[in-house]
Amino acid sequence: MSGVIKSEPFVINIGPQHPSTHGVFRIKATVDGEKVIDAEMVMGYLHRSMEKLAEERTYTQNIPFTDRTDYLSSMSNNLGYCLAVEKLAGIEVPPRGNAIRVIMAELQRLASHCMAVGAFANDTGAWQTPVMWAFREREKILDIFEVTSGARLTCNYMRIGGVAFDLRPEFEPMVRRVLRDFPPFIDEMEGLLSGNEIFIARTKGVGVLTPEMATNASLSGPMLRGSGIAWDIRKADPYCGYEQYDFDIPIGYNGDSYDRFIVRLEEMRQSVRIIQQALDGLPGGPFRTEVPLALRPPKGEAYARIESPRGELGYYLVSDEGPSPYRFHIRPPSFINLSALKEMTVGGTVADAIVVLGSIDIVVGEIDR
Amino acid sequence: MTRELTGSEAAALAEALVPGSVDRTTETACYLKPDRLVETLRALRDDPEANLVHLTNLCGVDYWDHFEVVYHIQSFEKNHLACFKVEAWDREKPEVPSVTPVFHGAWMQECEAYDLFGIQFAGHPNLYRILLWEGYPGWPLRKDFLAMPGGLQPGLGEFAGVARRQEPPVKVIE
Amino acid sequence: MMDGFGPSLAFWVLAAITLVAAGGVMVSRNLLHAVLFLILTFVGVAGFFVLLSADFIAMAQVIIYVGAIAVLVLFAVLLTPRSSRDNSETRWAAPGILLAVCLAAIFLFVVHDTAWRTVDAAPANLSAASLGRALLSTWVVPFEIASVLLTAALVGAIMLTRSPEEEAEDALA
Amino acid sequence: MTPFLTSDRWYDIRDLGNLSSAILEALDKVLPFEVVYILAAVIGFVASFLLFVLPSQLFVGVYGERRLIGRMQSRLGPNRVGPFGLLQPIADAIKLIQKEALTPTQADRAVMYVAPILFVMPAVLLWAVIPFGEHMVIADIPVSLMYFLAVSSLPVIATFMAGWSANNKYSLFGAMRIVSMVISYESPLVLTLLGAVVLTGTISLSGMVAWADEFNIWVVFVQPLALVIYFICVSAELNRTPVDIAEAESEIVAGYLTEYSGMKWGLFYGMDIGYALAASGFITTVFLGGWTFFGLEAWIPGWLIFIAKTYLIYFLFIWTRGTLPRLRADQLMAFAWKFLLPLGVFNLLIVSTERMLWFEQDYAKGLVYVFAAVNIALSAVLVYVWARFNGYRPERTPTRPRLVKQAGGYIPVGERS
Repeated sequence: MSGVIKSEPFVINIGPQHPSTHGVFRIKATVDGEKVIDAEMVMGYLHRSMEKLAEERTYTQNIPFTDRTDYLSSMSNNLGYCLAVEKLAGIEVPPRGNAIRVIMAELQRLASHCMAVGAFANDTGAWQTPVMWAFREREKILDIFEVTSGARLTCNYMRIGGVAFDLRPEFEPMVRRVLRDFPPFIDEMEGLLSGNEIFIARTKGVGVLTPEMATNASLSGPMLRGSGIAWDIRKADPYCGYEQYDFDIPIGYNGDSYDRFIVRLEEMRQSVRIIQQALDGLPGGPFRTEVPLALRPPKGEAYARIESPRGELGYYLVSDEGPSPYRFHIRPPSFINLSALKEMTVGGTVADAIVVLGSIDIVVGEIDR
Repeated sequence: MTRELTGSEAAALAEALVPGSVDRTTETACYLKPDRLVETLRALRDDPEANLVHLTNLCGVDYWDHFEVVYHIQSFEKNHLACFKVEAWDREKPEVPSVTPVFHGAWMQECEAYDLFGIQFAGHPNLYRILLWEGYPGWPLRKDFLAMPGGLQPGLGEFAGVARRQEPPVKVIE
Repeated sequence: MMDGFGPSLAFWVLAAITLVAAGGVMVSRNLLHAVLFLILTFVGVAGFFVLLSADFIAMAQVIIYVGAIAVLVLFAVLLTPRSSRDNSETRWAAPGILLAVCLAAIFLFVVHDTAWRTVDAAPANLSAASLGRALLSTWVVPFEIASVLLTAALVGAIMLTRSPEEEAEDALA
Repeated sequence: MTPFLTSDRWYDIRDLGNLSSAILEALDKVLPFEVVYILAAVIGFVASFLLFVLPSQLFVGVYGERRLIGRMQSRLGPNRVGPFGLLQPIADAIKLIQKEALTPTQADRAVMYVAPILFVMPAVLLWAVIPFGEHMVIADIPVSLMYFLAVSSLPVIATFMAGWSANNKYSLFGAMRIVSMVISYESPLVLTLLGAVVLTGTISLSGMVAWADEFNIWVVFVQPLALVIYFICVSAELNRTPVDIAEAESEIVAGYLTEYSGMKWGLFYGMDIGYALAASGFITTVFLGGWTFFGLEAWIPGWLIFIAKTYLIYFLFIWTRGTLPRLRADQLMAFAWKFLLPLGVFNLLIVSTERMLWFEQDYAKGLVYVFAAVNIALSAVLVYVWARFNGYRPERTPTRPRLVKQAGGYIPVGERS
C-alpha cells in the first residue's frame, strides 16, 4: 500500500505501558501505515544497579539479589551465581546438593517456559486461554518451591556449597505429580497451538534469524537453538552433574518465531526427562558443604555460566580477597537476546513486532537489573 | 566440557593470526593491545582453527587506576572459551575501540559499559546511555561513585543532590 | 401517509436534522466533522423515504450511503494528510455563496411555479419485487447506462490517482 | 382469564403488550393525543430494552460469556457477587458508573462524547425486526433483512468516531483498521446473504422463517457455505476475538477504546455483546429457521426455541473467542478478498441456478432436499478447490523440533545428527 499512496511515517510507542511488553520495556517504532520501518529500544525503567549494590555486600548476601533479576526463574539465577562463587573459591558441592540443584533448575525451566509459551500465545492474540492453561501447571511447580524454600517466586534457595535446606517428605510426591501432569499438558498446548492454522500463519516466517546472525548477535538459549544451532550449556559445559542425565537438545529449522516456540515446548519435555532421572537417582548424604559465613575467595576472577530458561546466564566475578566481590557482572540472556530485535522487527508489521518480542521471551527485571 | 583457554593459549592463537597484538598474559586472560583489538578479534572469528565466533560476555571493570574491558568469546564447534582483555588508562576519558563491527551482539553490552563506567567505545555506531537517562550525573559502577545518596561522584567534584539541582537530570526528548 | 400527528412531527424533526446537518457539512472547518454531518444528512434523507412509505429505498439509502459511501469517504479522510484539524481554505467562499444564492433562487422559483399534483394514497405496488421488475424491464436502459457511467467513473478514479512511477511502468509495458 | 390476556397460553409474552395498550387507551381519554403518542414510543423503547437487551446482554452476554470463557480457561469466572456470581454484571455496571470518564485534553470532545451513544442506539434498534415467535416481531416490515443490514452498518461509524476523536495513535490504528476491515468484509457478507435471499425469494425475516416452516428445511442445509462465510464476516465486523484487529489487545492496547474509561467504555463493551447477540438472532432467523423446529413449536413456545438457537450461535462466538489466535490485519484483508468474496460469488451462482431449475419444476417440495445434498457436497469441494487454487497447502511442517544429542555448531536442515 505504501508504494501507491503517499504516506507519512509516524512514531508509535510500544510500551512502556503496553500489554505485550511484559514489563516496562519500550520500543519506539517508526511505522509507515502498519509497516515498521525503524525500531529503537528504550529500557532502564527498572534499573536498580544491582551490580553496584552487590559490591558492598558479602558473597552470601548477594544471593537474594540474583532472585530479583530474572524473577521468573529465580532458582536458575541463584544457581548461576553460586556456581561462579564456587568456581572462584574452589568449593565442591556434595552429590545430593547437585541433584537437588538440577531438579530445582529444571522445575524452574518448566515454570518459566510455561510463562513464555503462554505469554507468546497471548501475544499472537489467543485470548488468554493458553496462558491460563500454562499458569495452571506453573502453580503446581510454584507450590513445590513454596514447600521447599518457603517462597514461590523469589526462592533464594541455593547457597554457596549446596542448597539452603534439605528436601521435605512432601517434595517427592509433588514432583511426581508434576511429572505425571506435564507431558499431557505439553501435548495439549501442541494440539491447541502448534497445529493451529492461524497460529502458524502468524508466527511462521516472522522474525527470521539466520544462524550466522544469531551467532554474531551473541544470542543464546532457545533463540540460538531455534536457528538450528545445537548449543546448550548443559551439554557443552556440564555443571552440577548434567553429564549424568540423558537428554536431547531440540533445534529448530529456519529460526522464525514458530521454531522458537516449538523449541521451548520440546525443552519442557526434555526437562521432564531430566527431572525424572534426577529424582530416581537422588543420592543421600549431605546437601551442602559448610562454607564460612564471611567467605573470602582468593584473588582472581571467574566466569561461570548456566543454561537458564532464557539462554546463557553468566556471572563474572572478580575477587580482591575481600568479603564482597570486587566486581559482580551478570550476563543477562534476555538483555543480549534483544540485540537482534531491530533486525527482526523492521520490515514486518506492528503485529509481527509484537510476535517477535513475545518469541524472545524477555524479563525486564533481567534486562535492566 | 568446554575448554577454558588459559591466557597463554589464547595469546598463542592471537599471535599466530595477528603478530604483535598481545600485550601480556595472565593465567586466565590474554591482554590485547587496544589498537590491534578489532583486527585480532575479527581474525580470531574468521579463522577456522580459533573459530571464536560467539562473543558471550563483554563487561568493564574499574581497577581505580585503569579500566579493563573483558571479552569472553567462545566457539561452538571447538567448544572452547577464551577471555581477552584490553586496558584503558585514561581515568577521565577512557577509550577502547568498539568491537561492534565484528560482533553485532556487542553493541548493547558496549552501551551498557559506557553507561555504567563511562568507557568510550571508539567506532560504536550509536553509543548512548542505555539504562540510565541522558544527563545522569556520573558513572555509577566506577569505584569512586558511592552508592549511598549524597556520595561523591566522579568527574563532578560535587555532591549528587547539588548536581541534580543545578541541571535537570531528565532531558526532554522532543 | 403525511397526515396525523406522528408523521408530521417526524417530518419536521427530520427536516430540521437534515437541514442543520447539511449546513454543518458546509460550515465545519474540520474535515471529519463535515463527513459526520454528511452521514447525518444521509440518515435524515433515509427517514424521509420511510415517511414516504418507500422502505426499500430507505434501507438502500442507509446501506449504500451510510454503510458504504460514508465509510469510503472516512477512509479517504484518513488517507488525506493533515486533514484532522483546521481546513481553512476559504478563498472560494464568496463565489460559493453567490452560486448558492442563485441556485436557491432557481429552486424556490421552480417550487413556487410548478403545479404540484397531490395523490391521496401511496402507490400500491411499492414492494421490492415490483421495484426490481421495473428496474429490469421498463427502466433497463437508464439502469444500464448508469452502471456503465459508474464503471467509467471507477476507472477514471483509478487512472487519476496513479503515481508518475506507475504511469512510467505502464508506458514501458 | 383476566381481560388483558387474549391468548390462552401462559407463556405468550405478547400479553404484556396488551397490558400496555390498555394503559395507553386509558390515558388517551384524559391526555392529549400527542402526549400519548410519544409516551407509547417511549414505552415501546424501554420495554424492548428491558425485555430483550438488558437480560440478554447482562446475564447471558456478560455473565454467561465470562463463565464459559472461565471454564475454557480452567478457572472459575465470576462467582462471588450474588448466587453463583449472577449479580456480577450489575456490580460491574455500578463500578463503571462510579468511575471517572476521562477525556484527553487534545481530543475532539464532541465526537468522543457522541460516539458511545451512537454505538448503543443501533444495538437496540436491531431487535425490532427479529421475529421471536409467530407474530412476535415488533416491526414486521417487508424489507427487514435490509433493515438489519442497514442498521448494523451504523456502529462502524461510531467506532471510527471513537478511534479518531481520542487523538491517540493506538486509537487511530484501531480506526484505520476497522474502516479498512469493514470495506473488505461488507461485500462478502452481503453476497452470502443474497444467496439466502435468492433461495427463499424474500427479504423479510418473517418470510424466511415461513419458508423454512413450509419446506421443512432450514436455509443452512441448502446454504451451508453462506452460513460459514456470514459467521466469519460478522465476527470481523463485530470485532470478536479471532479477528478483533481493531481493538487487538496485544498489539494496539485497546484500539479505538484506548482512551475511553468509565461508563463510556462500558457502553462499548456491553453493546459489543449486544451486537453479537443480535447477530446470533439474525443467523438463527435467516439460517436456522427462526422459531420453528420441525413441528416442535406446537408444544414448545416458539420464542423459547428461538432463544435457544440464538444462544447456541452465541456460544460459537464465545468458543472461537476462547480458543483461536488472532490473524494479522493484512492476512485478514487477503482472506476477505481472495477467499470469501469469490466463494460468495460462486455460492450466489449456484443458488441462482438452483432457483431457476426450481422455478421450472414449479417449486416441487422434494427438490429442495436434493439441492441441500448437492450444496453440502459442493460447498466442501468448493472450499477445498478454492483453497488449493489460492496456493494453500495443509501445513506439513513437523510440529516437533529436531533433536540432537551433542552440542556443536549449526546443523543445516536435512542433515541427520
